Amino acid sequence: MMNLKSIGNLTLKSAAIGAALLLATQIQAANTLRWSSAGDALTMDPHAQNETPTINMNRQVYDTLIQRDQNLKMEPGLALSWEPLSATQWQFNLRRGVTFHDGSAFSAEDVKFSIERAQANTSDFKAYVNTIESVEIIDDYTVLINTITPDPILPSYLTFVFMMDQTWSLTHKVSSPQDYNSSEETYAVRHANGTGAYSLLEREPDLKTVLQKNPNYWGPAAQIETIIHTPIASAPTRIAALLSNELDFVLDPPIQDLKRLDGEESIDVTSVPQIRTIFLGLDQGAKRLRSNPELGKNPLADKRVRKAMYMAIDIRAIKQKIMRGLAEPAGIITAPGVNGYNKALDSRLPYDRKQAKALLTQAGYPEGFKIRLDCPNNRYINDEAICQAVVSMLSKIDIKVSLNAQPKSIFFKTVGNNDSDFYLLGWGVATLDSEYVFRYLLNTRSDKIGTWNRANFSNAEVDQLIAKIQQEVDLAKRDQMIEQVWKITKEDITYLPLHHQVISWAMSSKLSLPIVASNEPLFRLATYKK
Amino acid sequence: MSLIEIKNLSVSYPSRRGVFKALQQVSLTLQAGEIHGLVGESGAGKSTIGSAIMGLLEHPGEISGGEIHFCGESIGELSDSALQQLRGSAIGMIFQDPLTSLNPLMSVGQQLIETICYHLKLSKSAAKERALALLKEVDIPQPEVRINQYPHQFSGGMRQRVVIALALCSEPKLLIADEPTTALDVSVQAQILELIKRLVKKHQLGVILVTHDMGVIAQTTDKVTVLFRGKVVESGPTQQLLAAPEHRYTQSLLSAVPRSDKKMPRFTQVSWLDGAKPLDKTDFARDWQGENNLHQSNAVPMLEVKNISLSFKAKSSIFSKTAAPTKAVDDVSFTVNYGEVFGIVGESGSGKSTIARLITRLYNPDSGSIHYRGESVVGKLQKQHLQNFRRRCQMIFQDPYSSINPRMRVRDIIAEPILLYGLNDRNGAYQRVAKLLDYLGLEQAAAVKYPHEFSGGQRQRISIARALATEPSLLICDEPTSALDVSIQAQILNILKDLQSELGLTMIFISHDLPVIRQMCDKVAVMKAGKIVELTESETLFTAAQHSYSQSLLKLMPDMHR
Amino acid sequence: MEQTNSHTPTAEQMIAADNTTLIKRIMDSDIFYSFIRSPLIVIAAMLCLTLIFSAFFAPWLAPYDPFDQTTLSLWAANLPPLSTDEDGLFYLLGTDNQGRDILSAIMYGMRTSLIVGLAAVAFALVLGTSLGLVAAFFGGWIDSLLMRIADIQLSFPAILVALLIDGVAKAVLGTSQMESLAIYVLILAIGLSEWVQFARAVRAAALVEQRKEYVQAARIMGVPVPYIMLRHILPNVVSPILVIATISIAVAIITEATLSFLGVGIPQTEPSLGTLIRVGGNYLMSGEWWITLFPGFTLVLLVLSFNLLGDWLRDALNPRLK
Amino acid sequence: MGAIGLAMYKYLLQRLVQGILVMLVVTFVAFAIFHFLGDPVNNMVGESATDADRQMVRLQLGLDEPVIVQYFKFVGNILQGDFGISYRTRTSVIEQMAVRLPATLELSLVSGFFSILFGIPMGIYCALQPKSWLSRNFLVGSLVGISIPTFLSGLLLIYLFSVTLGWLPSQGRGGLVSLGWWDTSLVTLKGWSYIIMPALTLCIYQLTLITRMVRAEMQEVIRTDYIKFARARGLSNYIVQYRHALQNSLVPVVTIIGLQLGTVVAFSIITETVFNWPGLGQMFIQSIEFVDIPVMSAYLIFVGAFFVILNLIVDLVYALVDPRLRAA
Repeated sequence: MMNLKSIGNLTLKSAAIGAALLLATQIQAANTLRWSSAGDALTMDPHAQNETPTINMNRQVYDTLIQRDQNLKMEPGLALSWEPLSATQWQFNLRRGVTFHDGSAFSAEDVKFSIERAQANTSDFKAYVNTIESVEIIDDYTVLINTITPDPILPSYLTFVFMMDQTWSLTHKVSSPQDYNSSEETYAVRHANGTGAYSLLEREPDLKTVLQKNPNYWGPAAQIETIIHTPIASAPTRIAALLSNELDFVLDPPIQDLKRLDGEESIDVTSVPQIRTIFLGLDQGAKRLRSNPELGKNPLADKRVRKAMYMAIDIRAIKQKIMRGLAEPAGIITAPGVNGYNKALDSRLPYDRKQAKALLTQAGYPEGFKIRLDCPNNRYINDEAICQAVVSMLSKIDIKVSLNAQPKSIFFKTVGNNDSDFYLLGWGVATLDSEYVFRYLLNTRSDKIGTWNRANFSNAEVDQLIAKIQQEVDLAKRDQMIEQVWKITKEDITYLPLHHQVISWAMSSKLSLPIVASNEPLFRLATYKK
Repeated sequence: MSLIEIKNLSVSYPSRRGVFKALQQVSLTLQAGEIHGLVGESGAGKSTIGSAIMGLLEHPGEISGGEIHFCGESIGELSDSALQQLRGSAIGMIFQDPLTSLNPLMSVGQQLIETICYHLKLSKSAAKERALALLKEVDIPQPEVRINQYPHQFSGGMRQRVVIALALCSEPKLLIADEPTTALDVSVQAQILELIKRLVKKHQLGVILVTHDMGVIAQTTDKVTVLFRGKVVESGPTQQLLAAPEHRYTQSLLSAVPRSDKKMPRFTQVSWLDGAKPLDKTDFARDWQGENNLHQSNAVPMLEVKNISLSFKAKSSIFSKTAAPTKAVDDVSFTVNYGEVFGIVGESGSGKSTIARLITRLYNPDSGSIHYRGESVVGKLQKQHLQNFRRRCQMIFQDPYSSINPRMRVRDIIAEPILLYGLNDRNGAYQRVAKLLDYLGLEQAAAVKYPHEFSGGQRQRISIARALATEPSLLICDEPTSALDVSIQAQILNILKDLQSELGLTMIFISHDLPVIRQMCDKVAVMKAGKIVELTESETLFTAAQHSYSQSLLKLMPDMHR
Repeated sequence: MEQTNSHTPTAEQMIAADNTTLIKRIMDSDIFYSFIRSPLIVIAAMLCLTLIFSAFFAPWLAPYDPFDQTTLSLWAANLPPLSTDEDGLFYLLGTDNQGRDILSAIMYGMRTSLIVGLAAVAFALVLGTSLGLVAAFFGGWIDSLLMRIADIQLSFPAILVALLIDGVAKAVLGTSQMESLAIYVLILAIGLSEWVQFARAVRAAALVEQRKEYVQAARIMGVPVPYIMLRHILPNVVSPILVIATISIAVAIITEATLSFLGVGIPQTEPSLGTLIRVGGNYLMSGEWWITLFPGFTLVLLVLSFNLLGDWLRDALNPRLK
Repeated sequence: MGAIGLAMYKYLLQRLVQGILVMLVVTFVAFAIFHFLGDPVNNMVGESATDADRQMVRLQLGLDEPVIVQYFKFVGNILQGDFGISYRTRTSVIEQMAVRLPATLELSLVSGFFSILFGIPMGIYCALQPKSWLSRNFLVGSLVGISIPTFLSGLLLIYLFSVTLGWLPSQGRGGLVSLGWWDTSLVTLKGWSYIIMPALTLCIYQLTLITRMVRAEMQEVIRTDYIKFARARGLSNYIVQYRHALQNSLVPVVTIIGLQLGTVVAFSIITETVFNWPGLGQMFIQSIEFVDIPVMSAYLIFVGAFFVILNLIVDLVYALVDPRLRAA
């Protein structure tokens, strides 16, 4: 009897434990946002990786001096106000009474420390702060930033420079970003101490990141207690999890699934044009094609060939069939919302296969030629499918394209090593200013500038204009020069623009979360509908 | 009432190629305390009778007619479970191979106790006592220790005793012994047969003893039934039947058994059995292009083996504790003269086959020398010399089923050595194959067939043809007939005798079978544990053996003529 | 010496075919009898032959050439089965996201899958069989070494080995060469992960054969070692090789599909079944099920038919199960 | 049971030495990959890094040192349990593996358990009733099972049970209860709801294998003399089949099951990817995609070590079960 009873007790107990666990998860669910995307943040060190998922996660925990609202307008962050004192000096007035998650106060010391940390050799954000000469502390809540050369877009760059706590960093020996040579992981990789609306509660790289509401946040308090992020690499699995109510929000639903998701009562889909343009790069500077050296020359150096390729692309079909309508055909390689974008510039050459063929014949390639197209397969929306379509379209004017689609890590290596004749690339504009496009994609390539100009385009006039743009503080004059650069390169057909990417978010219909064109969710603005 | 009575039993195995009748209208009776021998050649159906009684016919075999009465009860009418009760409790059975008859994962005691408990419903301790008593009864020394051991710790003979003990667990009335001693050496065989005889007397057991060995029949059984192709040929009291066989088959079968009491010039042919053309005498000499040993000078012996030894090191086997080398051949010397048949006799493991493999260079001796016509044939040799030796020294193996490549046509098997030594081109070789087939009584059509289309005896002839193809002067026969039925054995031995007498072919004849040795050999070496214990003229050995081991072998040899 | 009188008439009869009466022999053999008696196996064999036939004659049988980029129209993409596009072209099984006819893509894809599968198995067979024979014949340290390598290889299953080789090849060859060599790398990778099966089976069978007296007879004659291995031992160990080969083809096709699914296999421009399934898998949740399910179903049928045949062969060629 | 013989110690020692040799080779392969496989630098620096940045990272990683120095460092580090830092997430690889290990082991064990639970009875049944309708179905059914690639069956299961029916969670690992550093999903019903689909998908291959193996072994054993003899002794079918035949068939089966469990771990690569199961296989796939070499080589070494350990256990079990090995 005793035995039976004790067994009974045991089952009761375990049932109780089970119930408690179930209950716990349900309570958790009520004020929890479970979301997923294909990849996880690589690190919680805010200066170690300049990469979207990493910045996304860090932005919930860390703040910047200047931040962007849901419409990408700059607004005061940890700095209440800022103004240029001269062409090379900016003053920042800091917010008072802000504390880090560990309770210590935020002050000018931390600003100086953080900017210098971002300038460190091991930082991945050097490029954003390399115009800064020094940071001067005036008092606890005022700093001066001196730049080497005039830098009109410094505020834009500063929206990416996260503020860390100097004391915390020194205590945990993370005064500079991760050193590659050390064989131990640094404290900041899994731990964070920011001033953001959420604090980091739990972090298992690639598995799970749990954020908890920061009760002492300086801004309007966040509504949702807990944010749980689980990366799910496989898109169908991610969607299945959303459909079976295991997730509340998916950052990157595949566009072919949007129609179905939208049709579900419990799921909402929102879309917004992203600040990212997808285009094809053509190396016009090479002597001969790497993928077809037998040809003996580089057909891409001939503008007629570039134009022919441009006109052979049926962008409407790509938009309808591959992008399911969620893309805006592009005429220049920057998107609406970026300073310097101009609707008039953003017009395409017509799709005309006959004329394309004629141009190709004129250029001396009536039989076409062979070339390889390098393409990422996990970077942009339907990137590989777009490339396949391009291959097929170009084949109709007898350009025989072989497709080399690879994961982004390998793809970027290929293009970065200047090993590609023809590639698909997307360029987002972090600073929302055309200069960001020019300095990476259009300036003649050198170690410092034009680093992603793998078209090997070189135009002295453009280079001069870019140099001026970078220092011109008179915005009207500057905008004029920007337009000129766009006109020259558009005329040259340096790149073949395809479309401006449109991003879509899928979320539980109970959740309200404003979509942001930068594809960075701001969870502090999320609420559950009552 | 007789213990078992079989009336007109027929067993058939239906297959897609028609029904194979394993037994046709077989009748026999057995009384308690009687040993009834079933004898016949392979395919005679003698084992099928045992299986039929036990109800253990292999699929798809079925009893197609007749009745079996056990103690007056018809077995055919019993249910499966009743039959199962009958097995073990009233009928016991032992099989040919003691090595595979015991479950390797259970100790001997566990197997005994399990069976005893199952049939006699005894308590565990009582069952253990009975198990010990049984082990004692079958003469297992130290039963208290042995009972906890596993089968692999027993020798072959000991295992067969355990098997018998297991069969006796529930005091059966009938014991079916299917070739119980075939896998054992002569000395062990005698002991096991003795044990069975003793048990029969003590327990008034009825025993059906299935065997192919006339010697065993003669020495053990009270009655005997001779079977041929599923039919009873003749049946009667053993003494009477052996002394005066009535049926022609029995007569020829008996005459084919090698005699141990005197040397005969030739064996009586039982050729009507094999379907081959009659082989009275073959004229080998007419077309023999090889050397004829009859005309050789005898200055040097054909083969001189001096002090050879060979040890096998247990090769880093996971089972061996220490790698103590076992001496397979230990300081052996002998000479073989031209035209002589040199016999080597011994029990299994005595090293006799190893000697054949040493001479044919499959093994290299650790020490000692072997000279063929005065020239060493050990170690590295000149290519020419080596090829000559290989050509002149050929071997015939024991197992006709594995000694020729089943994937090659007969003509290619026989032609292979001819082509290998470049004695002829392909056409010439095939012509020679045709002649050899003719000599050995095989049809010409055999040339394009594959080995599986031939019987064991025919395969052994193919094997001989291959050995003769290169016109050897020394033929080594390693148990050439021990896998064959007596009638076939007689044919093959006749062929070998003819070869020898007509060509004066020198032979080394290895066998465990003393009567065969007596019929075949001029000189004999008796081997035990790697050593030659006695080397003498064949006739001398059988009339006046000197060594005690030779004497005991001779004494234990089952013999129907004694 | 132990005697193993394993007399195997079925296998012998099958292999030992006399040229003149080959068909008669086959018709008369036990294995053919067993074949004709099991309807499932007959169906599997017919299915297998049909699939292989339609794969290898895809250029003549397929309604469209899915690899001909010039005829591909993006406007015909994502059509469901039994639809007709703007140009009036009919698609029995629908089209994929590039406007390729699914039926034609399956036929061509199956060809790629089969080529990879067969070539990988051929490679594994030659490598495994020769190593198995060498290990069995020479024994000693050669045997130990080879079997130890086999052990290590076994601890890394096919997928893992293939992933590694693919990764290494990618690094060594560079991306540009990798594309044209992808299929060879894949064959090498899958083949390398399958050879152990052959080596072990051949070694085991050869060890048994080698103890048989016909091999001793050949050695006494002084037949050269390679000749003994090839002429005497090899033909006698064909049955296990045959069985393993059949099953290995199934495994190789699945491995190729899995690798392609993981994105390290055949490039998407000339897709294998695995690639088709991978690409189509992205459209499963959106309701365009035909893009992934038809190739998936074909793959299952193809693999299943090989598995059924191999499984049946294993039993039919096993002398002990007669 | 009898005393463990010297022979067995020797046998086990021999296996141990072999295991160490295997590990040496595996380590070497892992190092070779580490050293020769591509240039990790490009994967570590961002899209906008300069060539100078790249060179600096190279120096920091020690990739400019001689190969032999790098190899010694590599082995030395492994012996201290240091598998380095992931190139990608820059977290300690060993910690990353420790977190994921329970997931993979539980998945493998549950799947192994399923395959044994169903495989052995099915195998026995198929061997004893070769002609029955059910055993034919078992055999053909299991062939169908292994003919469906895991990634396809996984997707279809998700579609059916999670999306359409909503019975089971589609991905991940939930209902976890922490037992020290080991988070288990096996003690709650919820945990089981997460593991059941991946485990079933994973077990199909092993299930088929075990069924077939048990069947084949059993069919062979049933033909042996000692089974015939056991029948001739009148022992009941039950005793003959389940005590004598099964026991003898299972000895070789145990060996292969043990080794198969090793391959289950590696097979889980695909299952984990499809079900987003947070295990080592998923980690490995990610590391391949990103050429994250420390993770790749650590995983290799893990699989090798797991296999070697399993092998040793199997050898031990084998030695204990088989009296021919056990006896002195």
